[in-house]
Amino acid sequence: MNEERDLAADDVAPGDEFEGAGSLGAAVRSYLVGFLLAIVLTAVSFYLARSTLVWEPSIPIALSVLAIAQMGVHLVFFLHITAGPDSVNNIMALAFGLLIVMLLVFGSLWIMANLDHNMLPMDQILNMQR
Amino acid sequence: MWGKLSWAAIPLHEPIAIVASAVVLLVLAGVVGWVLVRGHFAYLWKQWLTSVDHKRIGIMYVVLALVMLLRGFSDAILMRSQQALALHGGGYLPPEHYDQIFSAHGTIMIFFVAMPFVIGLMNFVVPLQLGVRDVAFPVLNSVGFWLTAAGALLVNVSLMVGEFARTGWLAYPPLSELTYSPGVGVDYYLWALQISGIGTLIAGINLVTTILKLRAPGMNYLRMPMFCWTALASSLLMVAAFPILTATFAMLLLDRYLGFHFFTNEAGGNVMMYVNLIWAWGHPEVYILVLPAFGIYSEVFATFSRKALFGYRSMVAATMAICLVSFMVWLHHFFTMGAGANVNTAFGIATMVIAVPTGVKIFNWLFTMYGGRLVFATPILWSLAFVVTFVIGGMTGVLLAAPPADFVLHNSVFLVAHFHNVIIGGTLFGAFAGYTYWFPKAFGFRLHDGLGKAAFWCWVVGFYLAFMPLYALGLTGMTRRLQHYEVAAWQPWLVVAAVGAAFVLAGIGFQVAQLVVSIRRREALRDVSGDPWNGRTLEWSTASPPPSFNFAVLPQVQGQDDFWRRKQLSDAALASPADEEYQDIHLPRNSATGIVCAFFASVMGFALVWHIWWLVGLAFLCAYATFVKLAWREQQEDSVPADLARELDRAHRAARQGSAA
Amino acid sequence: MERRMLAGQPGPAQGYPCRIPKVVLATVCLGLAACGGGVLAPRGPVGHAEKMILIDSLVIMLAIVVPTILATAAFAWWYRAGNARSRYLPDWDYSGKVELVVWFIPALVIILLAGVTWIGSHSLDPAKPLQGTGTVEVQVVSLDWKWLFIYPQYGVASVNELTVPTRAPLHFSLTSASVMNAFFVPQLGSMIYTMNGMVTQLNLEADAAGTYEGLSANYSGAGFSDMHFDVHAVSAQEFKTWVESARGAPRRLDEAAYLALGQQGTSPVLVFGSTDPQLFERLVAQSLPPGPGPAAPVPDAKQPRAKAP
Amino acid sequence: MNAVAGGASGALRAPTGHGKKLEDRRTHDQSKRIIAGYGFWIFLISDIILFSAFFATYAVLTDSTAGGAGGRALFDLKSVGIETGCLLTSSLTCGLAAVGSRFRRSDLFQLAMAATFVLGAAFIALEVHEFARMVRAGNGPTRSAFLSAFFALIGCHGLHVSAGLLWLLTMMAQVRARGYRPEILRRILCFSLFWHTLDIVWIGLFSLVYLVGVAR
Repeated sequence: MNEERDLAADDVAPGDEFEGAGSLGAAVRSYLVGFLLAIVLTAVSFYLARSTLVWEPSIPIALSVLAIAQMGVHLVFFLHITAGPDSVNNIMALAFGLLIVMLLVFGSLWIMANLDHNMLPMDQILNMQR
Repeated sequence: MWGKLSWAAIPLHEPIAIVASAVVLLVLAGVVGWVLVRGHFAYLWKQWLTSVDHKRIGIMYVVLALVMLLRGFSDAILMRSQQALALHGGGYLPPEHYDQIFSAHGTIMIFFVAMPFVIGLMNFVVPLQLGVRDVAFPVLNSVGFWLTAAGALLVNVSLMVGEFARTGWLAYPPLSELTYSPGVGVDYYLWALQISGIGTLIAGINLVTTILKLRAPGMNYLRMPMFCWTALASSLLMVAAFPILTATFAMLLLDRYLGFHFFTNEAGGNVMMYVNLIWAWGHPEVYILVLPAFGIYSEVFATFSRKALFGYRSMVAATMAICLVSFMVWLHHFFTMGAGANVNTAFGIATMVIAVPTGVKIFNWLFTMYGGRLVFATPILWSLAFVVTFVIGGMTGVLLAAPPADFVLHNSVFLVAHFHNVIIGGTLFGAFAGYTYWFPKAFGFRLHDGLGKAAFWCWVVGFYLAFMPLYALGLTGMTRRLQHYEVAAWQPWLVVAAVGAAFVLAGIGFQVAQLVVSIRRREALRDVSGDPWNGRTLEWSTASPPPSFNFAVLPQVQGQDDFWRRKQLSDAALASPADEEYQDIHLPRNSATGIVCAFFASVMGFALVWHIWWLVGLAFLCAYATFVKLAWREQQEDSVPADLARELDRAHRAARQGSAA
Repeated sequence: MERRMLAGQPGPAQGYPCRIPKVVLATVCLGLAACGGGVLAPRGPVGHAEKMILIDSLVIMLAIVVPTILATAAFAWWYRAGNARSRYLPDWDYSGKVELVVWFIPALVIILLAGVTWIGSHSLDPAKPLQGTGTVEVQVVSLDWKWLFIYPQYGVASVNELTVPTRAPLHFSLTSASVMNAFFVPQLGSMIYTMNGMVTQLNLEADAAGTYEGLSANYSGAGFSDMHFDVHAVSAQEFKTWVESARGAPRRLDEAAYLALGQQGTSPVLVFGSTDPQLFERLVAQSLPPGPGPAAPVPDAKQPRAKAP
Repeated sequence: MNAVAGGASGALRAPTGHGKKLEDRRTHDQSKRIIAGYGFWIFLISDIILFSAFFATYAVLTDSTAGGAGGRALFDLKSVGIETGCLLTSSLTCGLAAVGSRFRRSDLFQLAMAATFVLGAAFIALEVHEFARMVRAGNGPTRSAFLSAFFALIGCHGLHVSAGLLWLLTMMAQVRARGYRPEILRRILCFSLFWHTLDIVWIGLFSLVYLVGVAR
């Protein structure tokens, strides 16, 4: 492994912002942009949930995508996580965490749905009586 | 005022429990009395109990593990003797008591023996191997240790006040729900593990941060010793898996305390979700335990073969592969719950896939020996026994990973034999190897070799005698956790297993003797070089026991096995640094936060078990106040002057030169 | 064991009393079979298949495990420090060839085993019906701490004893009145969990007459050790006779009888001549209460009865 | 040995690696800040996994209403909308507080922290009010597995926010009493990470629990 990259990765703590935002005004502005984006995304989500604009069965998907987008906004503008080389370690940790979250949530849903599916349905129990 | 607690909670009518409690209390009183009378308390408090030195905390973890090993093993003796006698309802333990014993045995051995043992070794060794002065969060490290100890304390209090769970070590509902377990046993279990679980999480976070963020200059990832890699993988798993356990237990607690319906038989509760979640934690847990042991074997094989570890990069890849895949296999613990063939197959095959990197590791250890110069000290004996034992355990594990085979072997004593095969043969042998290997580093003298070998042979023989019969019994259909049975043909096998347990007892006896004898003859066993095994990694480059700051000057790492490499070069490579390179060293100041917080956590756990609500609130407030007080502390660090560091360092270097000559 | 002898079971049971078998694997297998019962003495197609898979997998793995163990011993001995004839290669820590082989050997073994597992899991899925006609339905209920078997086709039921015809597919629908258990007849094959509010399924078949041991394989509380039962596999004719005689039994399995059975405790073998046909369905739908557990506080000092004032 | 080949082989002249240079460039406090931030980041990831376990349980148990009401009948989107507004705005004010501490502007810091506290407390008050309404209507957590999972999931978030409020007050007091010391700045960094993460978790909750629950 390249020594330089390896140790350069230590440069930034998560949540810290070292480039740009050199002045108070610039720092505040970045938070305001993030806030506006978040408000817009939230409003769209709330609107979609009760609207008929989107094909109904796809609403949960649309809401999930909007949620992911908004989480991204928060990560970038509030937590200052970037794809830059200075936060490789932060991103790696986050990716590991997300992988576990996905495994746990989708794994559980898959397993539990399959178990439910394999249980004997009530109508078959009724059939046995005959 | 005192909730559910009353004098009836003390098991006066149960001779075994009351005698055991009395013995424990007497020993405890004896130790405390000795400390007070001899005036050791101030030393103990200042140097150990409030210490935030990772080495001292590591040692205290191992002490906790060894003490709890005695407790957990006495449970094992009771179980093996009960089963040896229990044909047609024989035996001496009633089901209520026997059921508590096997539940306590599993809980203690996993959470309070295996976990503290490996965490203790990692705590002690990892910063030394990385060439740094401390872990990332020294005070939190102490908090983590003491919370683990608080959990252990609660489990043992249940022996004397109330009862322990009678549900098995994973407390499957609905048996563990209030309807079927109305006593306090399950509550002891849950609160003890919640408290120690927080401790484990802290330890995991601390180690991950230490390894990723604090390394000696030049110590890049692919120069880290193998043990650091496995410690990283294991700690990552702790961070990822323990929150799942916390959430699962929180749900069961809500069911029991507030009438929620997660896993009850009423109102739509679903027990299968508990089983699913507990194993989503439970399987990674197995690798949390065994990965550090793999790291220890890697160090031991390389050191005692006088050779670099074979296939280092393969080993790293295998370690990280195991770390990830271990999170994708948990369903194999409940193939027989009724999932369909596709799900069963997917998880069965994912499980078998883990055998590939594990197999690679085994072969790499073999080739590490190839072309070596093997010195048969005790650590490598444990490692050789591990290879033989673990491949057998791995084989039976792959058998159990095939759903059609699991359908007839699940929950049988075949399964019991399998996991003891991998946990004793894998984790415990590794922990013993590490204990013997790093003991001289920790205390400056070696453990007695002859007694160590005697202990080793007793353990190995005892292990095979105790568990091979269980494989056979499992194939005849004997299921686990039986308090008595009617099949006469089982009894001879169970008697053999009990004899095996007696051998293990002898092994433990030799270990105790080894410790006592070694301490008494410590001058004869003294190692002044700091490098008694001709080691390869940085921990052997400093004095034994290492000074509080580990390294007077941080090593400049230029390759793998840096210390070995320097030893091969020349005397100049080992020469002491120039005067100006020694600088003042800042070390975190000791803090009582850990032990005080853990005290209040124990009180809170006890109060929760017995529904003493005012005490719960009070203990919580006190714990919080302790933390705020820590935050308000004026002086965070103590400093070691450069002169002192230089003096100590030069003295050690001179001693090493002297012992080499 | 005596009970097993009663049914005039042919073959292996006569090897009893069991000698302690020799260390050799084959002898161990034979010895275990001779001990009667068990997974290695199957008496049905499911059990046979599972035993085959078990032994196949074991042999496949032994082919690599045994050489590994021997190599460990050999390397350790040959490269001991005192052996002047062995070569010392302190810097030999990498070989591309060896690495490749080292990854390939376990991978190939696992691919082979994974294939066996894939096919085996699908063909031996406990929920998959077996070939054949005249399937006998059995509804199984685990209670604290006894087993209830209901034969919906015949309107009879029994406790702690299961009678089935040989050479006919058996379809079990299983549930629990209280805590989890696992229904397991080692000589017939697969086990499966029983859980309250769920119905798991299991398909088995007995191909030889005899009496086999059945048990609960999932710990369920104080009376767990007593949750074993006899499975009588009898000819079709004898099964008919048994059903007729069962119908003559005076007991009726209705709600009251079920609630009585649900109390914690063990039970002798019982036969019910008639049943409430809705019973199993109501139990599964949870319109019957689950087993009460230790509802009446056991006079046990460890469970505090009253609050201290 | 591979790593040696890659590095400066052999020579043992004093510090060559970039590590030493970086060590010099970064001050003691800067590197401590990075370490503390990273450790807390790892903790937050473990916390997210904790939430995901509760969430998985909720997702599995959504239909286990035991004959009782489901999400569509129970969730009040107006109240959820206001709660969301509070928490979102508090994320902004928390960010402003971090900026205030960075530029040593105590007025900004204290004001923004106070605003964060008020918004967070309003969020908790609304949530408690919602819970009380549901419990009064007979839809408490003991009604069904679905409601158990719902209360546990949302309640777990609420507990986190409450703990955050306690922490927030402690930080305000510390800054007042001690000023911007490095260790206090580290704690402010961790606190703001914590607060923003709770907001991210809430995004998941209002989208996947409330909105999807109503849309289903």
